[in-house]
Amino acid sequence: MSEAAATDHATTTGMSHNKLAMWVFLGSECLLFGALISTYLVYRGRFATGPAPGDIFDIPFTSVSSFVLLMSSLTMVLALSAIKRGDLRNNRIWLLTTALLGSLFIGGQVYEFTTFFREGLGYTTSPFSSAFFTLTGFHGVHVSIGILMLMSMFISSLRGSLRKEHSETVEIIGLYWHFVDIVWIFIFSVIYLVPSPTS
Amino acid sequence: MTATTTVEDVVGQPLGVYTRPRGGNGWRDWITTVDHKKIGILYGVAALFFFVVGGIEALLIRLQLATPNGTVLGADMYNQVFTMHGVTMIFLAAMPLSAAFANYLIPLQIGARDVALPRLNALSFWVFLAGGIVLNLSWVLGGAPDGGWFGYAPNTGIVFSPSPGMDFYALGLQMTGIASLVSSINLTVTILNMRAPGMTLFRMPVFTWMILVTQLLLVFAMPVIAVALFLLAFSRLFGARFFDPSVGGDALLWQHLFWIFGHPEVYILILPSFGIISEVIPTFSRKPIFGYPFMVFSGIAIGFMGWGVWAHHMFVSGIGPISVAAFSLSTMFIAVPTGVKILNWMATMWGGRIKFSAPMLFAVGVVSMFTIGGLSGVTHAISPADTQQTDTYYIVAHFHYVIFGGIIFGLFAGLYFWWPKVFGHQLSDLIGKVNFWVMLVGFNLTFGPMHVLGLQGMARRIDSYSPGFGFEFWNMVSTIGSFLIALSIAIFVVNVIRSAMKAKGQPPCGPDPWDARSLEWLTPNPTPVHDFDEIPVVESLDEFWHRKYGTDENGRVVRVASAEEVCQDGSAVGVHLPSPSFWPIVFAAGLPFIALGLIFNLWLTVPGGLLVVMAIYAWVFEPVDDPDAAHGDVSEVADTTEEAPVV
Amino acid sequence: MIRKYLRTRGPTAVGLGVLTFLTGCAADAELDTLNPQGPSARSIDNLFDPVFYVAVVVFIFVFAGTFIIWWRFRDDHDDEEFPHQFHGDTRLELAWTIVPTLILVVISVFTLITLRGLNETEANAVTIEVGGTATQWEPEVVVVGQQWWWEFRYYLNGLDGVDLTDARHLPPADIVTANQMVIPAGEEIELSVTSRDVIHSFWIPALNGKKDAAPGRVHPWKLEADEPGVYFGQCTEFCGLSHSRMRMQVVAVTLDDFAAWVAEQLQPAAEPQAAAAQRGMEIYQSQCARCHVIDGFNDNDGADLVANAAPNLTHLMSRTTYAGGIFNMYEPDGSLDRTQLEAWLRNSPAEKPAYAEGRRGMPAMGLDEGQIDDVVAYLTTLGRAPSLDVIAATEVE
Amino acid sequence: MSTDTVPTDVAVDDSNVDDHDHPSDSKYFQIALILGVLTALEVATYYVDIGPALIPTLMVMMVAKFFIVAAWFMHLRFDNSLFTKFFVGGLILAVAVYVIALSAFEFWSKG
Ligand code: HEA
Ligand code: HEA
Ligand code: HEC
Ligand code: CUA
Ligand SMILES: [Cu+2]
Repeated sequence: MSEAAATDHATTTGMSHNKLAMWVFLGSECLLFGALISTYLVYRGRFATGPAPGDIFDIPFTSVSSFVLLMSSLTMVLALSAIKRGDLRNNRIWLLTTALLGSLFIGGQVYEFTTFFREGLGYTTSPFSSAFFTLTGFHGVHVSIGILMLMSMFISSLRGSLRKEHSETVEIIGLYWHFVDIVWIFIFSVIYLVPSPTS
Repeated sequence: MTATTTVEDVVGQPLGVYTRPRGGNGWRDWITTVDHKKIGILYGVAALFFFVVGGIEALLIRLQLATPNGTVLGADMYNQVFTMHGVTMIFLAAMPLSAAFANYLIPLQIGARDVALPRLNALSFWVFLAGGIVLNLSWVLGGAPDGGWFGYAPNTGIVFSPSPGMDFYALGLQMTGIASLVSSINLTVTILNMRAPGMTLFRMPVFTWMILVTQLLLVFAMPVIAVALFLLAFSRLFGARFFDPSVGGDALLWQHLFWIFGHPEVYILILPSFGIISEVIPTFSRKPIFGYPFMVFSGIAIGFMGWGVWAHHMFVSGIGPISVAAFSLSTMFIAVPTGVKILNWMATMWGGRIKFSAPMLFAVGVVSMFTIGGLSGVTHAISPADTQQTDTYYIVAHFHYVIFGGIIFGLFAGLYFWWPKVFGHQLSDLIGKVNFWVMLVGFNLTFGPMHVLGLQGMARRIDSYSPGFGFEFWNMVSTIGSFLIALSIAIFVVNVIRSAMKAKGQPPCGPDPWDARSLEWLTPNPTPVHDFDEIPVVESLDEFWHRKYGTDENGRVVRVASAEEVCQDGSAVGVHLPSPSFWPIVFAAGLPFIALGLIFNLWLTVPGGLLVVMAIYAWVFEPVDDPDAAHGDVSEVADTTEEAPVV
Repeated sequence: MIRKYLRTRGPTAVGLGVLTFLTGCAADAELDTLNPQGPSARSIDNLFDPVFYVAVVVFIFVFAGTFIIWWRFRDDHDDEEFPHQFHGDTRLELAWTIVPTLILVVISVFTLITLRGLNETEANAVTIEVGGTATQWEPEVVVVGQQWWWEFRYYLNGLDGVDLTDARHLPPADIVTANQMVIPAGEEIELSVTSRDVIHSFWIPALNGKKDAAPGRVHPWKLEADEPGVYFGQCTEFCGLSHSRMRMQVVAVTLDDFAAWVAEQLQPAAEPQAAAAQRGMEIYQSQCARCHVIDGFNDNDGADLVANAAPNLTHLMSRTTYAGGIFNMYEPDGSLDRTQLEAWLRNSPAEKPAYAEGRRGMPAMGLDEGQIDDVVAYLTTLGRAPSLDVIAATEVE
Repeated sequence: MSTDTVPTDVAVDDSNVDDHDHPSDSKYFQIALILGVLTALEVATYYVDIGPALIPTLMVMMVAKFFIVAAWFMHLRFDNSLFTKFFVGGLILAVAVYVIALSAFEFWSKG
């Protein structure tokens, strides 16, 4: 994908193809998560005989994991700032920290899912449960893909093939990472903090 | 996709499996190509193939309905056939045929050598093809989808559609959707970022503009259908309760999601065709397009308004009178920008010296036939009347007039127009004219009567009707018409074969067969691999034309240069081009395994997943260029060394 | 019919009209959407007709333009002559932006007016006799779609407090019938449309537009017939295998006839007398009662079907069509169409495609010929046949 | 009118702005601090009953966080405005479309 950047010289707008492509992609992702969130909003009160969202959400716990994800945005931007300075060591540290914070978040999500499951909320319990797991699951998959990309960069960096010239790669993956964080900001407020129906 | 942006600098390391394929020739060249022209041709061939498949399904529909209580297909088979007809025509024929034109022409029209992300471009095609294959595999693997092309829940759920057909629908369309999304991002970036020096946005040909609007619609519409299809797939495969009314699932959720995508989709289908005829009409009228900025802005307006009207497909679905009223009005006013286009095309022709060659005939066909469909669209938009019309053949008439009259005619105009550009020889104009007239007559005979049938109350998606409702005559007429359409397609095929045989051994046709206007004609016919010998510097709209003609002191048009003088001769050597790659097709090959695995046996997802992961990693580590490839002799004849444009 | 086409479509339709006439096809087009027989359908038609005219005018404009262009500006010479080059004209552009906008504004106003009318209901009441006492009843019918037939439920005490949200478990109704809805002519009938499985659409073109019947949702709609008569309909939302064979009729009768019909429908089924019919009743008991209901005989809730319901047979013989309105119960002379009914009982999926093994539609019951005769004998005791007029008017092909 | 010379174009600046005036790391820490405080305030609404002001307050804080991340961490503040157009375009489109769809569901009346 970095192909054209190498074969071409400057671009019409002065922005690299890849970065522009990422932004267009993120615009598109807004519609994807919008649809998932709308689905959830339609179904938050349709929990049939299963647990209602208000019964099972654990706000303190989710607050912590939300905070973790939020801070991973900070470490991500620090990684970028480091590689831009040519500070490869710090870049590596921050990349790894970001991936770890992301993993912590995913771990929290896995824990949350299993707790919910034990409390009787399976994927097929009700429209609410299906919508909830689908939405948060999609987000989780996005985070996981982000972690994979961060780790790939980390390994490249160890092998010495992620250098100052490649700061744009870090930046683009960072954009993706921040976007996923933004989506969670939305989810956290609208789905967890806005009081949910109880049974 | 972002994973791919990482390491690009393994160049110089031992390459092993990552060695990129050489240009080569034969089939190897086709499956590894990243050349936008070849990919365009691949799209075109696949789309025409699927068009014939969808057409044969249409003929089966028409045979079944030719007489009351038809017995050609059983009820079950009929439902599969009409569903697959709609799905095939929309997703596997009309969209990719537009993509074919976009891929081939966009870089040429904006003065670029390729699209922004060539390997992703190849990926789009192969993933699309894999999706089309998956969809059609359903015929032999347990039954095709049978829920209609818009697949309303809960009829598509596992209870009411127990055959795997709707799984194929959900997963196959998901794949074509991914392909469209990737290619739309790619083309958006290409158009914004790769214009030749001087090619400002308002010097771009109308076709390029319409493709840009289309790509933006795709960028924002595809994720919506993706979510809808995920919900459907998860419901069917994993038992999710999205559409199960017994626990509170709402049948309207699917409808909203589908049509939020579905209405922009119809403009995704029509705008490329509008773009094509906006190139053809000025060329053959020997006049510039009338009201270029209005053409551009009306296209943008259509794209924009297309987002606020989706519920006109749901006037009777129970969305409540206020929503109905709002969507009714918003829908009507789409007629305004569309009308601007129609009238501007007419004004372009007005006062021209029009040559009615085959492409022009098809283009004029669009102007008139699309109008009929558009006007019946307005009669649906008045929601009270739509409660009588919806789900009758009156709707079927509407959308075939806009689709066949608007899209298929437009795409044929494009095929005839750009054929010499792509293949270096023209199609016979005479056969082309016969093709047009047979198609025009057949088309009106097929779909005209459907207006009457619909108003007489014939419901759509019925596998048979009883005698006595007065449907017999017009159905027979319609069936006869559909075979005339088939004849016209056969004439086209004959034309293609005959012209190719005639052209064999002949030198290519001249550089400028139509006295055309836009930049793609600056390159010789057929287009050389490297497109432009030298990236042109653009000074005006209709750049190519302005290089050929000037005005004398009386303001009359005079030729200042012959086409041969203006056109490049394609002789540049050593132009640096992106190398081909195996990985797009490998990636795409993994997806059908995953799809089939989800439907039949999860183990199958393992090889599929491995292929995909392997392709991604190989892709990332693949060197930018094969260091051994023969571009060492770069004579720097005409690389893109000029500074990129600062508009 | 033809005249209607010619009158409303004007000269442009003459060609079509003549052709239609020549073939005599539209002679009995019972589903015609341009032949309104009630106020709602008429208000729709009154909106559609002028808009259609506008469309025809725009069409003629574009077509005439295209033709003139072809006539005047065609020039196949391959010379270097160029016409005057002009790039546009802002005034013209504005004109053809504003004129269509104005036309559409006018159309919108009428659309909104019509829409409001269609969503208004009036309070009206008819007098019927329930249990020997005259009662006022605001005509309301609950319309329930399921694969692939329609049920009509009449709650004579009104719908207040009747919970319709779960169509698979509806509260008992006073009258339950299938495929033919009987209504008083000249009265507005309020409908509550819902479904027991997938989405269907209820549509009687002569009386009003359609309304989807969606599971889990109750959609309000209304009907009114000017005159007594029979009005045909067809399910119009694709609902699976036998969607095309899911039809219905509205039988509008005078107020008196309606009251009589109600009184009759309220009667439970009587014990059959003849021996064959009694044997049939036993077969019914053992084979059919798990799905069907006959008031006064069995009243189970819930057939062994996805939809949880099969047609109520209490007054089967008072209906002239059955199985989604595709078969005639009677010959034109008023005698029972025994062959068809026997075929239905012998192997219904062969008569009308269904997924009986998927618990959708009536299964083949595996009765022998003797049993079939007995069952027919029993069924013919259920309800009274309507008049020959009705039989003739409701006949389907 | 001649259309050949319409000069407007969305993409005017080619300079890669983000190479020079980029915020320093300490700035990033400050921003993260603000984000953290906002999150804490959000979570506080779970414990403190603020009545009908709850949902508006939450939304305001959410939007603030959203834009802070987009503007600073994703550099939209400093980058080419075309990026902002795509992103905000997608965002506005998504919000508009889905709000309309949800209202068509009579979602708001059900509360
Ligand atoms: C290429 C695809 C395409 C295009 C361009 C359109 C264009 C339009 N469509 Fe169509 N439509 C479909 C494809 C398309 N449609 C399909 C596939 C379906 C059915 C899906 C299914 O159910 O399977 C459908 C269904 C459909 C419905 C739902 C019907 C129903 O199911 O009940 C409606 C309702 O409003 C509608 C309206 C319109 C309108 C108002 C336009 C307008 O954009 C048309 C505007 C154009 C003109 C009006 C003509 C030119 C204008 C002038 C000359 C100016 C003067 C005009 C006036 C003053 C009126 N369409
Ligand atoms: C791009 C879109 C597109 C196109 C081009 C067409 C083209 C045609 N459609 Fe299409 N149609 C749809 C999109 C399209 N349709 C959709 C979306 C639906 C709704 C589905 C649903 O309800 O779910 C539909 C539904 C639909 C119905 C209604 C079915 C029903 O409701 O029960 C009918 C009925 O007549 C019909 C007929 C036709 C016909 C006769 C053609 C013809 O124009 C086809 C002509 C093409 C050929 C005939 C090609 C074959 C050519 C040859 C055989 C030549 C020989 C070849 C060689 C020598 C190689 N279509
Ligand atoms: C498993 C359920 C089931 C059983 C058992 C069953 N039926 Fe049915 N029956 C149906 C359904 C469902 C229909 C509606 C079919 C349609 O219209 O598509 C129906 C329709 C009918 C009709 C037409 C009614 C109308 O007004 O449309 C008759 C008559 C009938 N059944 C008689 C019988 C008899 C007699 C038996 C027993 C010998 C029987 N049925 C057993 C489910 C059943
Ligand atoms: Cu019921 Cu179609
Ligand atoms: Cu639409």
